[in-house]
Amino acid sequence: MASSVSVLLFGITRDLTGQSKVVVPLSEHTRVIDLLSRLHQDYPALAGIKSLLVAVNGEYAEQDQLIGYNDEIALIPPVSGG
Amino acid sequence: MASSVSVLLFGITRDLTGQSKVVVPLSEHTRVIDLLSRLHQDYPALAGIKSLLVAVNGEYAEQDQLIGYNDEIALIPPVSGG
Amino acid sequence: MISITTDPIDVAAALKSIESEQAGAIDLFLGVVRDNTQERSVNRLEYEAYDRMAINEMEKIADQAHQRWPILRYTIIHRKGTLQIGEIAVLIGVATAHRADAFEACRYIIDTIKKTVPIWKKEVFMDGEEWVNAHP
Amino acid sequence: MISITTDPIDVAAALKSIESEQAGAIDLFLGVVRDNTQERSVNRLEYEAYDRMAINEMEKIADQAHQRWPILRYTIIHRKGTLQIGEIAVLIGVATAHRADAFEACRYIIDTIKKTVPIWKKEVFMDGEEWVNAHP
Repeated sequence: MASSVSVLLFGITRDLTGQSKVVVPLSEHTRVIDLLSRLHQDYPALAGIKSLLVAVNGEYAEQDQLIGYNDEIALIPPVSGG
Repeated sequence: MASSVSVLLFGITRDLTGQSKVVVPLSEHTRVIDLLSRLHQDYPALAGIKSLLVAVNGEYAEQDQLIGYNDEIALIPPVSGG
Repeated sequence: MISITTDPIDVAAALKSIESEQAGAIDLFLGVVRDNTQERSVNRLEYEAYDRMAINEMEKIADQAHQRWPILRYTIIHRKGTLQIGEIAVLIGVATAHRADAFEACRYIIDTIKKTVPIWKKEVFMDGEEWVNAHP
Repeated sequence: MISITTDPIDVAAALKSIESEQAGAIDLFLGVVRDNTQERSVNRLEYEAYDRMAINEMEKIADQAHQRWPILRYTIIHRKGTLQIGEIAVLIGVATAHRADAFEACRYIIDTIKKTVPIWKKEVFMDGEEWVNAHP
């Protein structure tokens, strides 16, 4: 059964994609690295960012972490607070 | 010709002597160390202080510095500002 | 206390919030918008935060600081939105019994915030703008 | 700006006095009267200064700090007289472009003040009083 998950975008990722949220198709086996790969395909401009991490439910996620349908996903470009 | 100089006292030195200023006889050859020696004779209670420096005209003075009639002299017990 | 706010940061209120009768030392660090960066003149800054995660990460940092130093009270306030030159972007306040702990904990907190907390700053110049640290 | 005052220290005014458009970081250190020392309960503190020399020594410290760090603006305010628990005895404020300099200069200034500046503090307890550091 096909499903999808929303990905929150901030800062430069929002500027480069022109969107603050994008929807990515999801399977039962989608991992963080798969999501990143898909986003890079859909939005080649993301390659211009120095590094890109993924947060799942407000926590930095490992590359091999599985993504669930109800997770809150966000792209985290290099932070620059303070 | 006999002369003298006033010595300003602060903190514990003032408490131990009961005075905020004492007068010490001065010759042409009186050095900081002589002044300290004389003060210790006159006020034995000063021996109860951990260390005692002398300021001449608002600057820490060396032991062998000569003292002049017009100098502003002060005893400096261990500082504890801040 | 940790917060993210669009309002100007009130230093007096922040200080009041960390008063303690056991405190002998308070270190307050203010990150301020300065008028230039890498010799380029800055007009203003725009801060954006992933609030939920930023609060979460700042709480972790505060917990780590509490494990390393005997902190009596602390506050972390980060502003977001548009900030003009001279405005306070972040305030860290730490109250401890002795001063070395206040300095070290305060510095640890701001240094770590800059590494891990999902807040982003865009520098707006006369002739363009740039997300800080974002480009290779 | 360096001062010794019997009035309560006004943190907001001190902060205002070191504002600078080039400043990206401000570190404010407050030395506060705490309610105990070496497990003895403190009632109040009494500070006394040899004003002329204290100002002179603090100016030397500020000069040394300026030689070591790129300080934009600074302030040192030391209070004297009788201080109650929670009152600010000393405030050091340093504004710099970058934060490491603000932390380091501020800490250098307070550390050195405590070593060389002729100001004395008497701790008043329920059952006695004692000039700090004075006894062997």
